Amino acid sequence: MPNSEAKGSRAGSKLIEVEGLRVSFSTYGGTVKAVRGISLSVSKGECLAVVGESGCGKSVTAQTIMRIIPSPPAAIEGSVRLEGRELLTLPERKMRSLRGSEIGMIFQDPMTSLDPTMPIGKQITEGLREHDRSVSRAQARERAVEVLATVGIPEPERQLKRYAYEFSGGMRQRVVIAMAVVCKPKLLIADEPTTALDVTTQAQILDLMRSLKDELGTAVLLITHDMGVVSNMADRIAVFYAGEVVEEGRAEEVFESPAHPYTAALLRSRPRLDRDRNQCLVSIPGSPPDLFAPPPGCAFAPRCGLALEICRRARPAGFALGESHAASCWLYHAKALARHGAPSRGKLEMEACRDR
Amino acid sequence: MTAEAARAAAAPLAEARDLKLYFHLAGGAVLKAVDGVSLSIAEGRTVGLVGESGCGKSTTGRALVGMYEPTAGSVLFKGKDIGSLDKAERGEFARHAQMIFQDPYSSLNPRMTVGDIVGEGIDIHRLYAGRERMERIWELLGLVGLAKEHANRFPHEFSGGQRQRIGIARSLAVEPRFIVCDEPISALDVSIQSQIVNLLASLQARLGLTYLFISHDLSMVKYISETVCVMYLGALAETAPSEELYERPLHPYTQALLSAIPIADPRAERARQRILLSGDVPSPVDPPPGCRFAPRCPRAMGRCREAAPELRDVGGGHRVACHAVG
Amino acid sequence: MFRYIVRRLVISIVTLLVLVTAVFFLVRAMPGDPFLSEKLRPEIRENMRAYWGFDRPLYEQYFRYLGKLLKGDLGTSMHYNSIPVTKLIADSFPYSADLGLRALLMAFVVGTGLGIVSALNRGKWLDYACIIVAILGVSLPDFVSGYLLQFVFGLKLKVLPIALWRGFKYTILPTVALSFYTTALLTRIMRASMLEVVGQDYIKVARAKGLSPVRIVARHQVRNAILPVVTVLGPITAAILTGTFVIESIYAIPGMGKFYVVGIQNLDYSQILGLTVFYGAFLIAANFLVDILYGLIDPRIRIYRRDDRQA
Amino acid sequence: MKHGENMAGALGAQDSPLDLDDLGEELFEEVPRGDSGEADRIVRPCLTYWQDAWLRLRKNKIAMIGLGLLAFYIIMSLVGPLMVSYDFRAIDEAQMDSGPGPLHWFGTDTLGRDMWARVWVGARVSLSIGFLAASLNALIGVCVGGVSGYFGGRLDMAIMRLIDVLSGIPSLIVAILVMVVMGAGIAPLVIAMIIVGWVGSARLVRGQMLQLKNQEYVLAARKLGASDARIIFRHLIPNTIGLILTNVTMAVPYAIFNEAFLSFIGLGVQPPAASWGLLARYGAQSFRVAPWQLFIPAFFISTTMLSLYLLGDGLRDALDPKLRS
Repeated sequence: MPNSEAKGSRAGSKLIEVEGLRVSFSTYGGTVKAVRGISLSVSKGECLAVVGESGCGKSVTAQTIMRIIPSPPAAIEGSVRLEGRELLTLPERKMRSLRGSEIGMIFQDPMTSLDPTMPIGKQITEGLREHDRSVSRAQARERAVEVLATVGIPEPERQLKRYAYEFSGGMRQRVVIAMAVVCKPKLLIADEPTTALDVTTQAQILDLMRSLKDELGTAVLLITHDMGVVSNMADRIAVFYAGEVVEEGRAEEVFESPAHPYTAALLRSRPRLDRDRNQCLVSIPGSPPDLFAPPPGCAFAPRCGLALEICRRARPAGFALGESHAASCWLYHAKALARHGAPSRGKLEMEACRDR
Repeated sequence: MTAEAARAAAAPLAEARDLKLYFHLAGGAVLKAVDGVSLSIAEGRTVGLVGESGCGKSTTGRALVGMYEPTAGSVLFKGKDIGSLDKAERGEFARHAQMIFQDPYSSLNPRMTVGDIVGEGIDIHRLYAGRERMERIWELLGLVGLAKEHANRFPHEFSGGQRQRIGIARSLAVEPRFIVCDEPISALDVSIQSQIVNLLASLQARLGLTYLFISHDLSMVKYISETVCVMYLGALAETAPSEELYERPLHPYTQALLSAIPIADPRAERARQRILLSGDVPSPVDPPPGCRFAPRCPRAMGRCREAAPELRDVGGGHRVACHAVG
Repeated sequence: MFRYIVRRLVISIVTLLVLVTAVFFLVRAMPGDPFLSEKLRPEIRENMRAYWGFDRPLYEQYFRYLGKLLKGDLGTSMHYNSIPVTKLIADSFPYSADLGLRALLMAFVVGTGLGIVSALNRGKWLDYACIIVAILGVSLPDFVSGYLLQFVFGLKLKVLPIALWRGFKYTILPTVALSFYTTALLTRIMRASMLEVVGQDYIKVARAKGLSPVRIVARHQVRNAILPVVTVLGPITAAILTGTFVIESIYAIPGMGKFYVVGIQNLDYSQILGLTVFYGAFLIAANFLVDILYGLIDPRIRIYRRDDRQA
Repeated sequence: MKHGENMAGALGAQDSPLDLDDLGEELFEEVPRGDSGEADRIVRPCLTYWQDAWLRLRKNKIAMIGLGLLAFYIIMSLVGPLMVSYDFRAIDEAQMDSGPGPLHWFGTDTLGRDMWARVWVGARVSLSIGFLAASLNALIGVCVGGVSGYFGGRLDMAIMRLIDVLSGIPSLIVAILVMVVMGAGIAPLVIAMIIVGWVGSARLVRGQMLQLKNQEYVLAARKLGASDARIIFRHLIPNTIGLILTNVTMAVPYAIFNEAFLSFIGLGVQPPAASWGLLARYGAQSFRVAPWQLFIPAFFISTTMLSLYLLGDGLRDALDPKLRS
């Protein structure tokens, strides 16, 4: 986890690499460009947090990595590599053997993630036995008890025969996590794992995920809309907006010197508990763009207080801001820097709420 | 937000006294959603009510605007028990106490135009008619940052944040003095939440409104309210002025709740000591005896399992219901 | 689960009682008199009325009838010279039940099967084929499909017998005709249900576990999708048994339907009453069994449902 | 990497029409933020719910075929009998069992009556029974289910137990007995079909009411001081009507089918009157010699049911708020 970014450029340590991913859906109303050219990577044992609002393409990206998104209707372009192996062109049978064993996934709503008609023990063991036919029933059962204990379910033996409706939300999410890690995957994709939970339960689940990551050495792709959730867990952060990555960097870099106006505003759009009540609360005017017809330039430009003429006309490229920090914003183009200087954090935040 | 300074400590506008709300379930069980809650809200102020799902905070809020008949205890508005109001007073109460709802999708009737939705209160109370009615609707739309043209549209054409604005305009139409905001931002995207919170704050400053702000989001509650009440399983655990509560939480539940909230700053996060609670919130159908938090409380003593603690004043308007404090 | 069973049982018994009462008084309210048709001398008619107990007050007749019912006595037919109605049923019901069960089984297997096939091939030609069959099926009343099949396969192609009930070959056309509507109905329900379930999170989770499609469909999708089908099995049993009346008459099958229709034509009180009560009781029992079956498939039903009230 | 170095391809995309190697200075002017109203402007035309639903329905070709066929049958049931010079009751012994031809377009029946006239007169009876029974069922269902669901409490409990019991009773048995008691005719047929028929729609409406009455917009209206009547007529009924309409459309074929069944076993309409069920019944008796006597009414029964189902499916899709975006 620490220093993983230092050797990040060497392909050997990259567990998963996504490059130029584009996903669009044809619906009767037109084509929704849900993901518009996303590149990211997760190294072994690392936690990458993907942060963005609803409809920014973060879940679609996760489901595309798992290839559980039905295609068609989804049209997918680009490349997803797991330890150098291309996943998007892998035959379905091979892909299936990777799902659940090499990559595990946790979904948002624990209330609907479990099959209501099957005991939870069976739901845990069926994945295990699917991937390794040599595992006997008794062995699988043993492993299920073990994994339930790992995720903090009391008296795991007794729970195997129980059904989902007999558990509370927090407990169900633990069961879902147990299902995802039962085969000890190298990568765990967690899609808003705590959004449906209460704060105190969220803290329990985050704590559990952190200890799983440390103990099992699993890499985690954590998807969330809440910057707070990732601050104690993420090694690196990718900020999504309208199907694109607008900023990427180590957690400290993104939190301490957010470069993209959207990231800066997002960080200030929620009050911080450790600050006093007189803090300025940034509100970003307007709403995210409709991905049926995304704007021609930067997708954030219509809501951005710092927008330049070019922002409305061309999509910005990524500009490197340091070893591991990059933002895709025209403000960092050499000509913009020459004219306006490097935007300070204060300017980014305050300009974003200028017209309040 | 600074309007608070201008107003002297006024008499409470809305008040709950030992409020109890029980619901009878099929099969004879009784759900004690609210079990002895007392709180008061001064005119022009905002009181925040926080707690986790199922703790009874929404039920309390609804009872305060008269949507539920209390099982026991009373709800007072302008110092009068709302159960004893005469017809004219009841009509006035129905207007003056309003509510903003959580779900921007189910809170607007999909078959009505935005104009009719906003104008519903005007029609019910016959405040304006004809041309004046329409002008009032446009004025209200303007007040919440929407345009005149939006009046002819249907709710499904709007985004979540815009819908929430329409809901706010609807409740403002009857010129309320007290508004219960029932999780008004929890269904919205992060970048939209602050729009709505800032709108509510500026409306309060302009119109002198009084809010009960219900939320599970402690950071937002701290930001918007002067006083915060923390609820756990149908009862108040602690209540104090906002800064005081966050700086000096006394109830073990409040402490755990505050420590569970993630802060968007890795350094601050690493420096924090987190109190992790074990187990889940028990069912309000069969609450534990004594202090309701005792089964999960790291500081529980023998007494906690026998007698429920009273809410006691520990000075400076800070009240806490815990045997271990004091 | 126990409370659930008791509750359903009580409802079933009350339903049966209401049915018996309603039918008893409705039958008595029928215009005409069973003895008017036979040219009898008045005193003999009076004797017969007394013999059948019609001279007593109506409520007394009603309680007597209930008492006899409790002993399993459905009375005797007036028309068929005092043959007990139970005997009529014992002779004819096996044919009706045989036909009905075959049709029910066929409808269930073919209907859910087509529904599954259709949903799994959503938007492909196989799906459209199933939809067309389903829509045609619900549009054809069973007497239409009965005659149509008889006409095509019996009269024109001459590949199957056109009537009677004398072995497997004879059962094919009536079974198909009787199950046609129900098959189509179940196809529609199963298809919609499958498509609903496929969008559920737990299916996504199952896919993310790397399960094979066959396993996902068999263990998760079908199991959950079949629940709405089970709930309509009760009404469907009723529809199929009613349908047997028509199909029996088209294919000259010696089932219960004939006695029912004849009973009505002759105003044979005890025969109508007995057959109706038997038929109603049978359907109520079927409904009860379906409820229990539902409880077994869906574990959530097993505990008594609590109202989840959001506070 | 240096500050400002272009990481082409790493983030963002390069598909702009501008020459990215030579960007003019003017492109780096600051521009005021777009008025947020501009981003929020709604470009779609303003449509009421019913206009929108009608547009959707019109786009659904299959449903429109159903609607067209149904409209055609309704019109023909009015004008069809007038198009031939035969009375539907007129017996012509010279023309018994004669097949369809230029003289008798649909042939004649066993008594030499003109089938064309009889089919369209029968259509009046079958269609009106179908629509009448389905609408009355829905009406009773809306009243009972609405009251039960809206007011709840003991009344609801009592109504639900009644519904539990009634729905256990096989509806056709009751219909048969009622027909026997009341005698044949259109009114008894309709009454027989609604005695237990309303139960289904009552249950449906009650479920919908339970769901709707806890919707936040209903709570909001109540908080604003709306009366029960206002809530029912402004909020609940407009949001239930789509479901009810779909339900009626789907219930009409069921009623037509029941009419046909009752007529088929001799309990429905009596000759010389005509209904499609009755025509089918007599057609069935002579179908080996004159198959058209069965197949013609059967064709109309089936196609009517078919078009109603198609229309119902289309209506459900057009009125379903879940599909609206």
